[in-house]
Order: sequence, then C-alpha cells, then structure tokens
Amino acid sequence: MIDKVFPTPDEALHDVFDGATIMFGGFVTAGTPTNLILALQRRGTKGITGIANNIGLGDKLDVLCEQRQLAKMIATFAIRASGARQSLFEEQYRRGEVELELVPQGTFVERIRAAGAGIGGFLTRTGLGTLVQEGKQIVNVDGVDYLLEKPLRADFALIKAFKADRLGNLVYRGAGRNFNPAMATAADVVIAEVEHLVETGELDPETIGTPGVYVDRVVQCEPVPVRWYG
Amino acid sequence: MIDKVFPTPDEALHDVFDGATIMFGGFVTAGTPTNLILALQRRGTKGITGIANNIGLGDKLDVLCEQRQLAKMIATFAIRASGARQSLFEEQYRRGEVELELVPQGTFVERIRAAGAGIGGFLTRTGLGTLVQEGKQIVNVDGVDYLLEKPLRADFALIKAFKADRLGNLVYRGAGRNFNPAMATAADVVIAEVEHLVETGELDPETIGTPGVYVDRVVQCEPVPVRWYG
Amino acid sequence: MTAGLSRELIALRVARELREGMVVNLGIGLPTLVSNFLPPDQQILFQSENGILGYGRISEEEFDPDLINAGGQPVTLAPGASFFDSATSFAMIRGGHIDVAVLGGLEVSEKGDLANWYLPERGGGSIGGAMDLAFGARRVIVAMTHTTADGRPRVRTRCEYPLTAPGVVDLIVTDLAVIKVEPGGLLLTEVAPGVDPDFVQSRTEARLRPSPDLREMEL
Amino acid sequence: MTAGLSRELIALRVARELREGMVVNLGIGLPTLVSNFLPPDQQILFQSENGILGYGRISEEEFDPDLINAGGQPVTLAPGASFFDSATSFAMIRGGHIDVAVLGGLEVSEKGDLANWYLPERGGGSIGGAMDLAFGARRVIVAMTHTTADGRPRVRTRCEYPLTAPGVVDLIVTDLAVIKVEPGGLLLTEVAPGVDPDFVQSRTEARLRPSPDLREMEL
Repeated sequence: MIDKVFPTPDEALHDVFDGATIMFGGFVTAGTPTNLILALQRRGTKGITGIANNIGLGDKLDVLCEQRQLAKMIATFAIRASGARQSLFEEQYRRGEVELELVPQGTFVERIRAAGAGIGGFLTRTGLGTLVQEGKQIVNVDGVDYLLEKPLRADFALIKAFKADRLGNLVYRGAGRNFNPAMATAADVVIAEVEHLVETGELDPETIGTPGVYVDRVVQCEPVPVRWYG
Repeated sequence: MIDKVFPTPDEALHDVFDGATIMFGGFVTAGTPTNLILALQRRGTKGITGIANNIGLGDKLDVLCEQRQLAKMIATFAIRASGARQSLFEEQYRRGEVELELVPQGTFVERIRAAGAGIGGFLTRTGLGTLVQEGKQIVNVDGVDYLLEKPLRADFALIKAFKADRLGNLVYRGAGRNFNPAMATAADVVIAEVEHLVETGELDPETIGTPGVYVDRVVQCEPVPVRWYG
Repeated sequence: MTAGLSRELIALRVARELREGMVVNLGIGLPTLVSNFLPPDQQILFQSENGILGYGRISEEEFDPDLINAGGQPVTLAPGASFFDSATSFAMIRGGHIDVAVLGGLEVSEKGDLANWYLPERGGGSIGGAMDLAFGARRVIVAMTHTTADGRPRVRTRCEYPLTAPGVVDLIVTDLAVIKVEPGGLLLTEVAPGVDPDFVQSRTEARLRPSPDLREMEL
Repeated sequence: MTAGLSRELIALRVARELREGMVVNLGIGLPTLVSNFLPPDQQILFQSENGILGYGRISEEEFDPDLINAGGQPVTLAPGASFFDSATSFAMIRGGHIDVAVLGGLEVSEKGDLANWYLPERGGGSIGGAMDLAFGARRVIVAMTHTTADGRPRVRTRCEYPLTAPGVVDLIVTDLAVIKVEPGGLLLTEVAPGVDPDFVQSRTEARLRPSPDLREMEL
C-alpha cells in the first residue's frame, strides 16, 4: 500500500537544497505550514527563492530572515503601509539584501494554477497601465488589450491541510485552503503538514480538496499556536 | 431573505429566447439537467447554439433535435465511431441542418472557466499540429509554441446539482460535478436543477461546490430515471 | 477649519450604497468598517479574497486561525457562507462577479485612476488583491480621507503615486464629500454636514463640478 | 494467416506496463479492459476525465448515474478515491500529472503521431479528452488491432487520418506485436506467441527495426 507519511517535518525536508525555489501555502494565519517553515529554518537552507502570498510582521515566514536564508521573495504583501515596526524581511529589503517581486494576488495564484495545469500563459487585464505591466507582452484579442502572464512553478511546495490519508489526499478547513490547492499542483516535490492523519479510505471522496496524486509527502504535526497581529 | 427558488422548470426558463446561446452541464448520465432540457423542449425555443460536452445516442440533449431547436452545437463528443445507430443530431448534421464545432474536452472546459474568470485567453499545446489549430493564433513563449484559445460564454447555463439552498449555493455528488461548476460562472443567467432543496444556512460551508453568487434560479425536481446506453 | 466625518461615518455613508443581494468586497483598513453599519435584516454577501463568501461581523470569540478575512481579522460566518481556494476566489473577482469593491485610496484622479498600493515615502508597498479588485469589480467605491494628514489633496487631476488601475473608480466617499466619477470629470454630489462646497474644492486638486442636486449627506 | 491476440490479451499485455502508485487514464473502448488485468494488491490510481481519481472495477450493482467513467460505464470506487470537476480534471491531465494514458488508435506513424478521433468514412468524429491526454500524459500507450478489419495497416510511415497529436506515442501494443517509438523510428520489441517478425512487418506500413532483445510476449 502506498504510504507517503514521514515521521517528522525535518525528515520530510531531507532533500531541500540551497538555491531551491520553494512555495509556501497560507494566507496570514490560515493554512500556513508553520511546522515545515520552522523545520526549514532548522535545516538552514540558503539562497531560497520563496513564493508566498505574504511575508510580514508576525508571519512565520519572517523567521527565514533571521539567518538570511531568503535570496528573493515573490509575493503580494511584503511592505506595510505603516513604518512603525518593520519585519526582518522589510529591514533586509531596505538594505538591498533580499530581492522582491510583487505580484497582484489574482495573477499570483493564476500563474501558479497555470503551471500546474499545463497552461503556457494567460491573458489578464489586471496590471495594465501600472508598474506590473513592465517587461510584459501585451496581446490584443478582439480589440481588447491584455497582459500575457506566465506560469510560476517551484522545486518544492510546503503546504498545510486539516486532514490527510496515507495516499496524500488532503481535506482543508475554512479559509485554510487559500493557495495550498494551487501550489500542490505546481512543484516538483509537494510536502503537506496536516493536523490529522487517517488511513486511506477513511476520507469522504466528496470532501477531498487536493487529490493524493499531487502530494509527495505528508507529516502530521500539532499546529503551532498563532496570535492575530492585526 | 434572498430566495432564488422557482416552482417549476418551465417557469425557471421563462425568458429563454430564440437564438440564445445555452450551456448544458453534464457528462453523459452524470450531472445532466434532464428536467430543464425537457422544459426547454416543451418551450420550443428555436435557433439555439448549444454548448455541452456530449450530444449522442441516448443523451437527453438529443430531444432538442426532435423539433429542430438546435442551430449549432459546440461539443467534444457528437459523432460516434460506430454508424450502426445514429442520434437525431447525427442525422441532422449529415444533412447539413445543424452546425458542429468540435473542441478538445480540456480546451472546452478551460475556455468556459476563462470566460467566468475574466481571463482573455490562454495558451495550450492541445490541438497543435491538428485540425483544431485552424484559424487560431500561435503564440511562442520562451521558445515553445502554443495555441491561443479564447473564452466561451453563454446567455444561459442549465446545470444540475445534488442539493441547493435558497441562496443558490450548490452541493454536487460524485461525478455529477463535471462541467456544472465552470458553466455556472460563464453565463448571464444560471439555472440549476437540484434533487434536494434546503433552507439557507443548512448546507455545510465546507461542501459547497458552487457559491450562490453564481446561481440565479433554482428548481427542485425528481431526477429523471436514466439508463446506461453503453 | 471645518471638521470632516470620522472614519466610522465615512463607512456609514459607504454602507448606504449597498443593497440586498449584492456581493461586496471590503478592502483592508477603513473599508472593513462598512460591515458594521448595515441593517441586520439586509442580506449582503461579503466576499473575502482569501476564500470566504458570506462572512459576518468581526469575531470576538476565541481566535480561529482558519477563519479570518483578507485583513487577517477573525470573522464569523453568515448563513449560506461558503469556502473556496484563492484561484476560485480571484476567478470570482476577476470574472466580474463582485458587485461592489470598497477600497482604500492614496490618490484618485479626475479620470477615476486609483493609486493605493505604493508609498513613495516608504520606498515600497504591497499589492495584495487591490489590483484585481480594481480591475474586476463591477463598481469601485474608494473610501478615504479627503487630504493627507499634512493637508495634501488626494483627489487630483492626475495621480502622482504609481497606479493600482487606470479609470476604474466610480464613486469617492471622503470625510468631506461624495464625488461621482463621470466621463466628463468629477461631480460633487454631497458634502458632509456643515461643510461648504467651496471648502471641499479648496481641499481638492481636480476641478469639481457641483451636481444640480448637490446636497448634504444624510447620516 | 496467424491469429493475433484477443482484445483481452492486448489489455493484459498493456496492464504489464503499469506499476504500483502510477496514475493511469484508460481511454474508451479496448483500453477500459486494462483495469481487469491488474493484480488486486497493486495500487494503481485510475483517473477518469469526467472527474474521478481512484475508480475501481466496472460496477455490477444498481446503476448510479453520477458514478460513471468517461465511457459512461458504471464504476466502483477504490479506497482513497476523490471527485472533482472537469476543469480540475483537465488541469491534472494537461499539467503532466497523469503517468500513463492508454488510448485507442486508428493510426500511429513512425514518428509517434497519433490519429484516433476522426473517421473519414463517417465524415466526422469526436475528440473528447483524447487530444488533451495525448498532449498531457507523461507516457502514451496506444492499444489497437494491428490492421483494420479489411487488412489495412494501422502502423504507418505517416498518418493519413487527421491527427490527434503529433509525436506523442511512446509504445504501441497490438494483437501482433509490441513496438517502441524511438527518436530513430519504430523498434519491434515483442511479437505475439507464434507470430513471426516478418509477418508483423508484412502487416505494417512503416519499417520496423527488430530489437536485439526481440522476444515473444509473456502473457
């Protein structure tokens, strides 16, 4: 029987290499693979290109800045309007120590979906006439201009779900879905942190949010308590 | 309180007009809005451009050929390999009485999704070097050729789900999902036939396959018994 | 100096634009206050781009990390709510299925250009869902203070900050006025109680055309 | 005339190509038989493009219209099965997440071009999921009879029928032989029991290069 379960987050990350491109699921506190992020911090992998919706004050991802593990972030939220307190990422960004590519959130997730779905690119109006347009091809279809956006994939995706079975089927909960299902389709190695593990066959087929075909490794972890930083 | 429930399929179709473009959910027997199709037959609407995965021997959609209601079909399955028995659609197609645009199934559903998602077009390799390529723009991205496929939308979508609430939230069952969720996003008026109706608030938010925002009208009907024609 | 509306009253005025059955996305900051000012019997569906349709008030209960809005705030669910992933959420936003987006603003031009993501003084910013909402929502309402803290007008002939989207704003609601963006320019339709139209113009860089029906806001 | 394999034995030979953990899509017709020839302890995930991953055998029970494979046949579910909509299903297929697609064929060329959807003699055809599977699956196996009923070779220097996809076929399994499509042309790796390689070539339009390891199929 297929069994994708790994005993610890650290073992699940055993082949993550320096310079890897890594996706991180999660939207602020929801669906964030905190245990995997902490294991990646312990592992000390350097030169990471991170792909995540947000890296900010209070985000667990910011811990990767403690030892300067990030070389670049592709994100939608990174620099806060208020400058009262700064994240480590913001400090390093201001010092020119880390690169940042900001992407509109809808384009961000659609680029990830495209990579997973074999779509070579898609046309969107989001970003037209703004800085986002720079360096991108404009395609006119039936008299309307669109930006051509390209797929975004990664070597690894670290994601979080509520439940899994040993085959890697995932069930999400609430707003914990967010970027996790799309990222699960768009990386060479997909590692899922889950709160509950059940035997294959115990999940209701109607409720599976990510079919096991997309998931390479599963680790069951106690969720790390989070506090709202709003 | 919002209430999108209509008492009968016939009343739910009250404004379907001659010459309308109409999407039909369903894959052979699964998730097919049979009661709505029968009501459309009774209504006698003419000059329809139908958008459906399949129209063949045994498909309920074929009844629309009895009174020549279809002017054109956009479909993935329409002409069977075996000529032993023909559907009405096949007969009319051979006599040149109805037009047919065949689309690869993945391109078909992605075009519908694109229409619902504000995507102006997308790049796919499916169809390259085949008859499907004819008349389409080829776009090269990073050295790879792709076909540019355009969105596909409709005036009406007739879809089928397992359960609904009065707000139009839909829950699907098994392989009854198929084209229904995508079509629900890509038509001006979306009409859903459902087996069970519950009060708003009774559906588990985790199980909703189509959020109510997409659905304009809901009709509860006894499912029409179907037989497998394979 | 005339006192303008509080943030709460701006939100209240925006809330008056919403109708039964509308699907509404509230941006981070001032716009999130809007949901506090709706009659409880009015069924409005709030969409949050992180994957909820039909959330309710800000939650006072124990914090559930998987039940937050796009601002990271804990929320409750209204009857008929549903969850979905971000790809589905932005398909909803970009596909024109959101009736109204209420967004914060740094600047709005007389052509309806919106700038609300990049802060030159901070040398950066965050886009989030703002661009997608600005391009995708059927109607865009910007809720903001009429001027910056140091008195610089936010309603301008053209935006000086990098744009979020060109020509997308339909209505501007500030502490001083309600302004409609029309093809011919900006139409001043309402002023805050006790505020003179000339005062509003003096705090606005773009020219405002007073509506024939110009009146004081009802709050 | 040498008797070739039955449809069931072609399916059995194809089944030997499948390994534990593979995600496999079986096309309509002959390919659907493949699932009947797998050891029951081998966990292979069958994907059906209408929205099921992990279906099992053809069902003998009461017909459930919502539980069918892409051929419209009623199916059972294997443990760990899941349902999804067609957009998700074809994202899976087109995104390269299907390890093996077993497709029927009308013609295959020496370059691995596949023609399997358009029947000139019927003046039409149906594409279904065939083009997406042919372009998207990591490995494409074509299962078909070596010639048409009236003896016309299906393995050809070039396809005469309209293509499903150019250069996609990896392996051809027929009633007479197993043929690998390689960059340099077609490699004859196995013949059906009692069938002579020369006989296979005489029923093939394209030139077959016999493999140094050419052997009889083990069935």
